[in-house]
Amino acid sequence: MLPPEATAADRELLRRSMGLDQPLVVQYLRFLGDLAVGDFGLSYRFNQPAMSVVLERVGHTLVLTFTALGIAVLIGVPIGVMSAVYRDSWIDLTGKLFAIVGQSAPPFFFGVLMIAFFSVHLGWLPTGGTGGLQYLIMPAIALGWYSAAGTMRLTRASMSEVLEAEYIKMAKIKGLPQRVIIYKHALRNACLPVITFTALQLGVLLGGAVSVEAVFAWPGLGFLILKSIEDLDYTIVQAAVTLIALSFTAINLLVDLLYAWIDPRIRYD
Amino acid sequence: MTNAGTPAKSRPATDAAMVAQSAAVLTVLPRRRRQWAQSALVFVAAAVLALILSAAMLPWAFSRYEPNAMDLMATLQAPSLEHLFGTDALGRDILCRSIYGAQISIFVAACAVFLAGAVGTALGILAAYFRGATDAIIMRLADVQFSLPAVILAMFLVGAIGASILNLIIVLTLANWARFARVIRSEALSLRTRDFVLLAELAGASPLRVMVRHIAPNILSSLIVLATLDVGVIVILEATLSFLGLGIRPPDPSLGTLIADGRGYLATAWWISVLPGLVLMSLILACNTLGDYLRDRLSPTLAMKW
Amino acid sequence: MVTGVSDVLQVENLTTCVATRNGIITAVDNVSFRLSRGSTLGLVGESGSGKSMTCLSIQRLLPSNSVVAAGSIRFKGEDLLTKTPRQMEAIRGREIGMILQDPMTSLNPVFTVGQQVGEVFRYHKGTRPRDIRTKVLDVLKRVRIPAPAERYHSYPHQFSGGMRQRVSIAINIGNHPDLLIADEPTTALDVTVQLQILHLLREIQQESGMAIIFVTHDLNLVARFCDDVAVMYAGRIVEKGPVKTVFADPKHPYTRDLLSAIPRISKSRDRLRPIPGQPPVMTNLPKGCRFEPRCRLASERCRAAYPDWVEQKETGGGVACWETAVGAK
Amino acid sequence: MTLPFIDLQDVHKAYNVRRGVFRAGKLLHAVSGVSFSVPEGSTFGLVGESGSGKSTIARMVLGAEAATSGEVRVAGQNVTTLDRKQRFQLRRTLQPVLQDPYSSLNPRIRIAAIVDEPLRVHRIEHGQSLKARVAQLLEQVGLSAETMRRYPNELSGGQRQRVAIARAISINPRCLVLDEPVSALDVSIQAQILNLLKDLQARLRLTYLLISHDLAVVSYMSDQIGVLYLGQFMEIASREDIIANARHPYTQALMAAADSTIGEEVGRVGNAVQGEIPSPLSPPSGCPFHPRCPMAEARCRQEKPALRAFGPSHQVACHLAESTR
Repeated sequence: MLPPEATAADRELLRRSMGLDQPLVVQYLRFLGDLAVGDFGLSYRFNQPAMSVVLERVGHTLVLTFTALGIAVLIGVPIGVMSAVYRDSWIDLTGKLFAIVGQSAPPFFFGVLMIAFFSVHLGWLPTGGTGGLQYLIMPAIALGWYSAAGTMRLTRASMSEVLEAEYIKMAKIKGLPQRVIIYKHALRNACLPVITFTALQLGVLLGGAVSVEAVFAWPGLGFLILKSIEDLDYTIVQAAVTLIALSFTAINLLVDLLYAWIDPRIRYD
Repeated sequence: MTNAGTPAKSRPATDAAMVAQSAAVLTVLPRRRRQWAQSALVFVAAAVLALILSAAMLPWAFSRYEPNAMDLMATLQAPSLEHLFGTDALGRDILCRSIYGAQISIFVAACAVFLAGAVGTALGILAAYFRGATDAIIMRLADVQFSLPAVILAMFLVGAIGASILNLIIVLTLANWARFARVIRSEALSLRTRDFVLLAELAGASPLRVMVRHIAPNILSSLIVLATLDVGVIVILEATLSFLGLGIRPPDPSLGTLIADGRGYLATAWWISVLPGLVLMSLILACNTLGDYLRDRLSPTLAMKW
Repeated sequence: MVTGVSDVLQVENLTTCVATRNGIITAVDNVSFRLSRGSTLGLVGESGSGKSMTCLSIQRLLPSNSVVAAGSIRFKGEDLLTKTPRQMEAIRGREIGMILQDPMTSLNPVFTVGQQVGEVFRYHKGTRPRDIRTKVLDVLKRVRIPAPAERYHSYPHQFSGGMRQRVSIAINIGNHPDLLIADEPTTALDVTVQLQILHLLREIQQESGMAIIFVTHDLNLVARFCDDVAVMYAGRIVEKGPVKTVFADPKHPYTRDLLSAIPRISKSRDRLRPIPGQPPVMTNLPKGCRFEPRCRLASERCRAAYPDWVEQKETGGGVACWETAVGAK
Repeated sequence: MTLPFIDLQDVHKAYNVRRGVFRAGKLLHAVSGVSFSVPEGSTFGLVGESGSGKSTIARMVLGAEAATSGEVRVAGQNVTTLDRKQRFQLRRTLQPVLQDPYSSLNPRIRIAAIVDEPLRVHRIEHGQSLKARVAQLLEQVGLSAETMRRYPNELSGGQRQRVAIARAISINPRCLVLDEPVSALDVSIQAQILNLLKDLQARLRLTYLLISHDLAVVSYMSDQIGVLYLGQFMEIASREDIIANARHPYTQALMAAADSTIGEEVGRVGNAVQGEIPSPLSPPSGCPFHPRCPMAEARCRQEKPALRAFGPSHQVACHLAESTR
């Protein structure tokens, strides 16, 4: 942080101004005090309160993450349901292939592949940065496919288990049409674990977003954290990580409430 | 009492049953076909894994180059007989670097999965057996780890303790033990309600004996499946960290760093990034396929918990 | 055999095969029986005897690894095996009902009782939505569920085992079916509640003339609830006939030994006579009679070939055993 | 009068059931005020339907659960006040046989290891003499010594229950607690196991505490029978008294339900006992059976009837016991 030719005195002055000369315990307590107040300290690089820098960037990450989550749910759930209902059919096999490949392609490599093919070779899409929708397509797909694979597999497993349940046999005994049995009775029960899984996916997506943002230079939180680590700008890293942890815990709470609303057994004890 | 019944009907049963059984066989064929297809897939996966592992174990047998040996006369050469995977900007043979990269990736992933598995399993069994406070503490610790996405936790830790192979293994273990703890705990909890655990306790067996002799052997199959599937996840995580420059530091080759190196040359020398990436993908693909196969055979119900 | 005018159901040589990991087993092997209107047939057998598979075959609800390989199932004159899935959908829940064993799992936990009972009206007779609610309340009253109006919107987990089984009965008798299959309906219930459910089924049967197949392993219940009985062992019917004659003078050694093996409340302290040996393993059944390894009257003939079925003209029953059918009592 | 092997005095067991985070926890009374004793060498039968508390009593006798109040004495020692060492010794005198043969055996270990575990834990035998003892135990329960090397999934339900019994008697206990030992078995196999238990009792002079919902099984095996309902005794008597002279309406209903005569109208009994077992969370006032009792009067609703003697070993908890025969 100091120019190379800075003298020992300058260095000493800086240390004292940053309070680094205090014993470690005192520094830590002051740090916690600031945290409680929401003051994450100044960012060296931006010379602004760390949290405000973080909040600026979080929007981009959320857009990317929720688009990817949307892809995961819109593709993963229907294929999962179909491959459970029509077991051993072509849907089931393609679904399995889609899932296995999806979970084997790390998002960042998948991004590199797409850039090589769509941007460089075909020139259809920009290689990175932000702007219109076309900037979002590749990063979202790169991130979305990996989590769609997970969602699909879980939906298939949950649906298959529910289809074996006694109350589904009772639905058949009642002579209900096939579509009512699948989309009313089975799906309603099968979606419970899928909701919890999708919420947990948000965490995986946040992680994945970091590498995808790096590949596509997408100005999100991950990219910011990456840069801050390289520049040893710890206040940013701490602020960002705290924000992510808090938002993640909030999501978990939301899922529990949602679960209670859907599953009467919890609501009407 | 003589029986006034009518003469017995023509010989029923056995031959009719034979006809019936053959008819039944026809309807069961699609299931056979699926099983055959699955075992073919698994065979291919096992072969790919064997190839990559043997290459990683005996790199010199597969490539006569040195990973960091530069040949400034042969920079950015396309894949050729001479250099199967071509060369990078510094003339280094990419196939050789990929092999050594795979070596490190597999080594790091294996260690991390082993450590995370051991720690997670032990804590999972303890939490399930003693319940109460132990369970609450362990599960809250797991929640802490779950609340932070692995990559971000890893970045935070690497930022704090610096990047080295040992640190990477530590980071990967810390970012992954909770998955094992949670799944093993739920398996152990269902075992805990089984009668043979109560019977062992009522025979006077100590908690340690119950956990080692009765609970552990019965969660082994789930552990094997979990570990195999987890290797894929850890390899991805390691490659991602190395790609971001937070894992293996250049010049040591890791599949992640190789892909990173090639990013600048996608237009002119696509093979620098793409080929090592394909090696990475086939490694993960093989692990996932094997894991699925094991899960179907060993513990089908695991799909839900993972 | 000519179809009796009052026969609701006539099953001929029904054979169902199941593909298991260690080979294909014939779970239901050449089973034949008849059921007339308003009468109750007890299908009795131990676990693995094929009694449940017989019911699933009739309803065409077999799991994916099993199939009806031969035989015919004439329900009101038409063979169910020739019906298309859509035609079966129309029959199930309207003309044929079925009660499952475990009340805890046979109702969908996330829908209210009112919705689940109402469905059987909505998807069948095209009842107007307005009438569904009154129809549901009527049928809930009929199965004696207290305060049906309040319980209409409550969920299955708020009901006790006995009450849930009554809801299942309500679902199945809503459209006045001609045949009700009860697959061990009371096994999961307490003794006192068991008899209430059977009493309820008897009342409904007397009102509507519905025929009932009562599947159970409990011979006591068959004795007091059924008109006819068919005893199954290793996938085959070994003895059939009216409850009075079969229980008073059992012809097949298995039926005889089964009746003497049941502990009864009696002053005498004499020992029970258990049936020796282990239950049959369906993947390698003996060539001859399948009860031979555990039978006291077993002879060379029994080991050689499966005994022919001998009809008892006067009772409509029959037995498959070389020794007792022809020989001395 | 020999010292009773098992002796329970006014035992209570209540669980604190928390219903939701916000609502205060309610007390579930599984067992409320149960007293009985089992003389050495005899069989005491506990019969009751679900929610009667019979399994909870079994677990308290085995020391797997502590009583909320009252005394549980086994072989003269109060089970709840034992320290670790004494509790370990208690295990040698008392062993259980549980209901589900598929859940009682660890699927991952061989039969030999299952049967000899109590012997190993108590270090009674090891090496060759252990193997011989296991072979002898298997023969005693009617299994070939060769079964030793097999795994549980290779055996039928009846054979598995025999292995469970061999294990229970391996350390020569003086008492077996049989919790629904035959309910999960087929009828033809039940009789084999019941006779095996009778023979072992005679040969090894064992005391049995038998728990079952099936009055017929209990009456076949027991010398003394206790009829439980909602955690309390309705009637305790010798086997002969219960069969010939049952006085409590609930016992009479169980008798009628269990023993059938051909073609007898289902209604006669189906109508007798109405309604279902109330929830133990809110037990009815007065006599717990009054909501379902055909003879219930005002007194039954207000005042809980105490156990009154009707003969040397016949007690009934019913205000109208005199007029029920």
